[in-house]
Amino acid sequence: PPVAAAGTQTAAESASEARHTAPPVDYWSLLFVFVLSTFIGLGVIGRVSRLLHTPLMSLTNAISAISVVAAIAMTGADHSLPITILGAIALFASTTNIVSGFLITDRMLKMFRRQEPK
Amino acid sequence: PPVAAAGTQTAAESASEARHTAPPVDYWSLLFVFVLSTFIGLGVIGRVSRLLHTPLMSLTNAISAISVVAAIAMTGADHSLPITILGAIALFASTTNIVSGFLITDRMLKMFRRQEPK
Amino acid sequence: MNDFRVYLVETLRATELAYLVATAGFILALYWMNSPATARRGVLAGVLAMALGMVGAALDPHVTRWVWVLGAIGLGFFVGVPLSWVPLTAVPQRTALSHAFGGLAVGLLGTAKFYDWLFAPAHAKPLQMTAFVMGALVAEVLLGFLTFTGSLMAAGKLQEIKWIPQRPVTYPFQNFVNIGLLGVAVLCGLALVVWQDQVAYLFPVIVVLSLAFGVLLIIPIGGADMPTVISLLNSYAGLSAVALGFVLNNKLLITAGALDGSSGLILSIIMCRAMNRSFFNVLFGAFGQVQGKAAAGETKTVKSETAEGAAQIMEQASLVVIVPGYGMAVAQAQHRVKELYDLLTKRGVDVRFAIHPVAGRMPGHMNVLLAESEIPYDKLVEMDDINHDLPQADVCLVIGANDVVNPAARHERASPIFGMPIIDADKARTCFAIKRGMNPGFAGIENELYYGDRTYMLFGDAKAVVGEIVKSLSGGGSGH
Amino acid sequence: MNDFRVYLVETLRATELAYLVATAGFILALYWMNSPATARRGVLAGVLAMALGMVGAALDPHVTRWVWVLGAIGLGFFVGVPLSWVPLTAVPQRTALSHAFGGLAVGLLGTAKFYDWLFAPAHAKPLQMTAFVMGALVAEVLLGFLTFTGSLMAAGKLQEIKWIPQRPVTYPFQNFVNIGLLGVAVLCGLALVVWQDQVAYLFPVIVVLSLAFGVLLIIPIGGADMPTVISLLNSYAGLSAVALGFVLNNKLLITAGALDGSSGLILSIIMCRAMNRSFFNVLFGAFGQVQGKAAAGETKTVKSETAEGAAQIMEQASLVVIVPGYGMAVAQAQHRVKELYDLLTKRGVDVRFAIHPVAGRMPGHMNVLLAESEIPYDKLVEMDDINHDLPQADVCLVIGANDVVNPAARHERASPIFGMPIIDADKARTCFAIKRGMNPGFAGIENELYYGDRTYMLFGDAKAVVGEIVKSLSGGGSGH
Ligand SMILES: NC(=O)c1ccc[n+]([C@@H]2O[C@H](COP(=O)([O-])OP(=O)(O)OC[C@H]3O[C@@H](n4cnc5c(N)ncnc54)[C@H](OP(=O)(O)O)[C@@H]3O)[C@@H](O)[C@H]2O)c1
Ligand SMILES: NC(=O)c1ccc[n+]([C@@H]2O[C@H](COP(=O)([O-])OP(=O)(O)OC[C@H]3O[C@@H](n4cnc5c(N)ncnc54)[C@H](OP(=O)(O)O)[C@@H]3O)[C@@H](O)[C@H]2O)c1
Repeated sequence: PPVAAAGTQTAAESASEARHTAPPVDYWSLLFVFVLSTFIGLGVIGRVSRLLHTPLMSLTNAISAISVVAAIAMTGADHSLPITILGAIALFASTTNIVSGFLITDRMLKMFRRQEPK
Repeated sequence: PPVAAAGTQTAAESASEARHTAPPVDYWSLLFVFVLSTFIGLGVIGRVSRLLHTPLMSLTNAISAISVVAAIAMTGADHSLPITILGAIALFASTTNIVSGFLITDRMLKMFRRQEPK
Repeated sequence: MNDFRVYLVETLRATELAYLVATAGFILALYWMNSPATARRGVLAGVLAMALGMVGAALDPHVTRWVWVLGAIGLGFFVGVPLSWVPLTAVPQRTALSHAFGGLAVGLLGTAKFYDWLFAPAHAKPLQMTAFVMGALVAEVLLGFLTFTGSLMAAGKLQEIKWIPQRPVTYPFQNFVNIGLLGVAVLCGLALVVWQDQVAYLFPVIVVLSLAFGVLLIIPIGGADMPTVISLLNSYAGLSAVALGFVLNNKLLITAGALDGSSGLILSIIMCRAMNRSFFNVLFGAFGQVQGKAAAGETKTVKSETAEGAAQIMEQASLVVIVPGYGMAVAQAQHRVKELYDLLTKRGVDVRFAIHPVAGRMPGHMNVLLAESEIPYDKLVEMDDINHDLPQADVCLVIGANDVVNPAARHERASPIFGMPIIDADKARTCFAIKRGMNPGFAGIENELYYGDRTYMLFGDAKAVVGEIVKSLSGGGSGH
Repeated sequence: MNDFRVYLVETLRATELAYLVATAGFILALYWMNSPATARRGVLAGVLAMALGMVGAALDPHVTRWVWVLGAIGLGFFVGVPLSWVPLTAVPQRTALSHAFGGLAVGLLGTAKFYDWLFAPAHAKPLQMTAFVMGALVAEVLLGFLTFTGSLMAAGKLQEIKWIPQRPVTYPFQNFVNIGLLGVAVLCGLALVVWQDQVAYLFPVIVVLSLAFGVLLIIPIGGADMPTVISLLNSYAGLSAVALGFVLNNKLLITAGALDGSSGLILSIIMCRAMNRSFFNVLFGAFGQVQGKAAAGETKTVKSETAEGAAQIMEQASLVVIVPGYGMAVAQAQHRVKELYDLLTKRGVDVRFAIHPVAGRMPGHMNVLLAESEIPYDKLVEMDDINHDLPQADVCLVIGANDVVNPAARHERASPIFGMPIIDADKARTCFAIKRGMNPGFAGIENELYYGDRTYMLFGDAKAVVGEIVKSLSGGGSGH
């Protein structure tokens, strides 16, 4: 299933080209992964304690910086300078989000405590 | 990533052969799909009402007959007779499970009713 | 027609789309089981998802032998419909039998796939047999055939078929033998992964070993532990579907199988927890083997009461808690219980049902029976909630329940049910217990509840005794 | 070293494995947020998952420019750590700013990917630009840059920066202009999908249009609706990560992005529901624009009370319910409130906090502030539960809350908050309301609670007034 029809190329061309560059991608698997993760997200978030909605916002904010993995590849690989610079800015911005997002979430959560047993 | 190292063939051989027969498979996507579905299963089943554990057992019993999709392909495609027979038995067995599983689940669920408002 | 299918499948990717939607359908089906109000919608979602999956599979342009396909499906309907008419008491057996069918189907598909690959000419193999695929295929066949024979044994034990021993069968080194057998099968599998078609003769060995292993796994387990085992087999069936999905690169098999696998796992964990036992103990504990050690020393006395006497007291009560158990299922007494419920409710008595998670012989057993008799499900109260109310209850009526109301679980460390949460029937002001004699329940132990100060026995078959109570209530109080 | 990485990645598939485990980690991180007792474990899981993902990415043998990589990461730490020290009142702004960073990162990555592909020689394209990939790339860039400027605007409105108007800015045909702009961007995207590099000049057009669209989308929305908007932008950020995942065939981006997308969506739905407004109303309703229509006709009178008087009455109460609102956050009064709580509790008064889901300016705002002041979280009661208790409360102390206790929501059909569930402060035996004057709250409407028979105003800054109550309690009652 992987090789989807490319715009201006014939299927054979794009397939042989694919071997040189990147392997063909199984988009349907990716769609499955997306749909399943969305189901998980809806289920899990619906159960988050109302007490914790503010920390939840900063936690998901940190997680949304997952584009860091793409930024690392973009910055670190052998690209032309402009692209490396774009990658580095993205990497910087995502790292900032990760660091501040997790730290502030933890700072807030540390404050929640139960009634001490007397 | 798709082409995994085949036992006795070289990678090139197996890749060219794959084009003739079946396309290479992205196993990691499949593993992702598996792990994500398991998470969903654990989340969803944990929330099933205790009242309904018996119907749940017969419902999942019906769903586990999903091998029917493989049985259809096995029976319907152009195979040697023994394989077609194996496929047909599997198709028969799965259909039985689907039919009886869904019917009995519905029969049980029909019995559950709320207190009628007086 | 065929060109159209090619277009649908190869250009529009209709099969993949159908599978994606079917996956969502199965998830919703299970999600909607969270409440009786939406549960039937869940079944509908499941049916539609399954139909969509089947259509998706049939779109494959290679599928052309319609006589075989439709014939097998038709035969499946022909057998499946009557199978769904079994009485509710036979539901556990039916489920077990159905798992056997499912295991057989998966096992046969794996076998067919293997030989299809083996006998295909080298230049046109139907699938690329990587180590991963071979591993998945072996796992699939192993789990499939093991589920087949194991479920057949379980169904037999539940149906109490004569030549299948109910009690656990044990022999020396049993666990060694079982593990050894499994080990050999796994080694054969590894050999196939490494040497592929050079050791193809090992494949039938694996099939035979898994069939044998399924039987040997079940015989040391007592008949009453079968519900837990069935759930576990459900989990195996799901995992084998997952493995088949890996072999065929079919994502619907993976998702539906994984949903199934986790469902079986969670249900068996719930059961084990409610019995305060471990998986290990259920699978290898040979529970229910030792018997009769209960009948020890001193003779205690029980008080008994007549149905009329019990009826009088219940009539005056303001809160009556009914604890149903396996005996109610055996006696098929649920309809009489519903009459009792109606009569008492009409007299203004508050009647509630205390449902223990493992009362009866399968999870949710009592709920289904009481729902069958049309008792509203909001009157069925879970153990933890009803235990709050029991000290205020005037009467607790135990109908064929035993282990789930045994106070030994609270304090007797030596008891096999020690630590299992129970329904506090002994805390009610008066307790009536209906059973036929003084036989122990599933766990094979005595129940001190019956000897309590405030307990009165109503000896007899549950259906008969409840019927008498109903008669004296409707006779005596008709002018009420 | 590099050979080793090749071995790890290509033979052992270490990256894929790391991504799979990281996915599980993110799911667990969110799952553990279901209770404050496990929430910090959730953060740990999230940190580990993120670290694993980064290591997995760095394993890629193509990654060799360590100076750039480590430099950017180091700079990120350098800026990120201080950003986490912001005061809790500034958390909404920080979150918005962070979304802007995230949007920027995704947008830049998409741009880089596009030009990398465009300028590569035809025989060595870094990715196979199918229609699907191009579509995903366009969606990614659009969502990313839109999130960037939109979040910047939102952060500005929340921070009340002078040159960003707080009130909604509207002009004729605003929605037409916005939709038109978006339409043009989408058309450009479609053209790119069809004609690929032949129309590469359309790419910068899309970038500019999305940047503009982000601004235009936010200016008609009032400052106080920003929390809902931020949540929605979070959802967009997640979706853009998903799109990037489709472009790069990276499953970790897809799973984490989808978790994020659904989280943002659910939080904004919760907020909309608690305000009884629709998405559409929030996004296009220009809420908070019309103002002052509240000050109508007849003059009603309010009664006011001194802090000492209030202290005396509270001292004698057996149940005091405190309703905190946005004013408590503005005044930073939470530590004084904790002192009040301690003093009253020591005197045997039962003190509970009534938490409205949209009290303050972000979901869970009050919980965080009260937790900061070390009030145990089991004293924070959700709206539905506390409304049961309020008729039995001797005193209800409203601290800087307004809309969330406005009875107009219950009966005044014309009111903008009609239908929003509220806390029944007017049902307590006595109600004290602390605020600085008679200004309306976020919804810009009058509150009849203040004119009620049993309501007494305590005018002044929340921190000061609560401080006075604390003083008179600890002074007057020290010999207690
Ligand atoms: N529900 C599950 O999922 C599940 C799964 C596995 C194991 N189990 C086990 O099954 C047990 C269930 O407990 P339980 O209290 O429901 O049942 P039980 O402990 O097995 O006791 C049933 C009682 O009903 C009586 N009885 C049998 N037939 C009767 C009839 N026709 N009329 C009246 N009484 C009759 C029997 O006494 P007489 O013979 O004296 O009448 C017996 O003592 C637990 O130990 C549980 O761990 C349950
Ligand atoms: N939480 C969320 O997620 C969220 C999101 C979007 C919108 N909203 C909206 O925000 C509103 C929240 O309601 P709310 O009752 O918490 O707040 P509110 O209705 O905005 O009222 C706050 C009140 O506090 C008073 N105040 C301000 N500063 C003060 C100070 N220093 N000392 C004492 N009092 C002070 C103000 O009156 P004075 O000026 O007279 O003192 C004002 O009436 C709702 O309408 C909700 O829909 C919330």
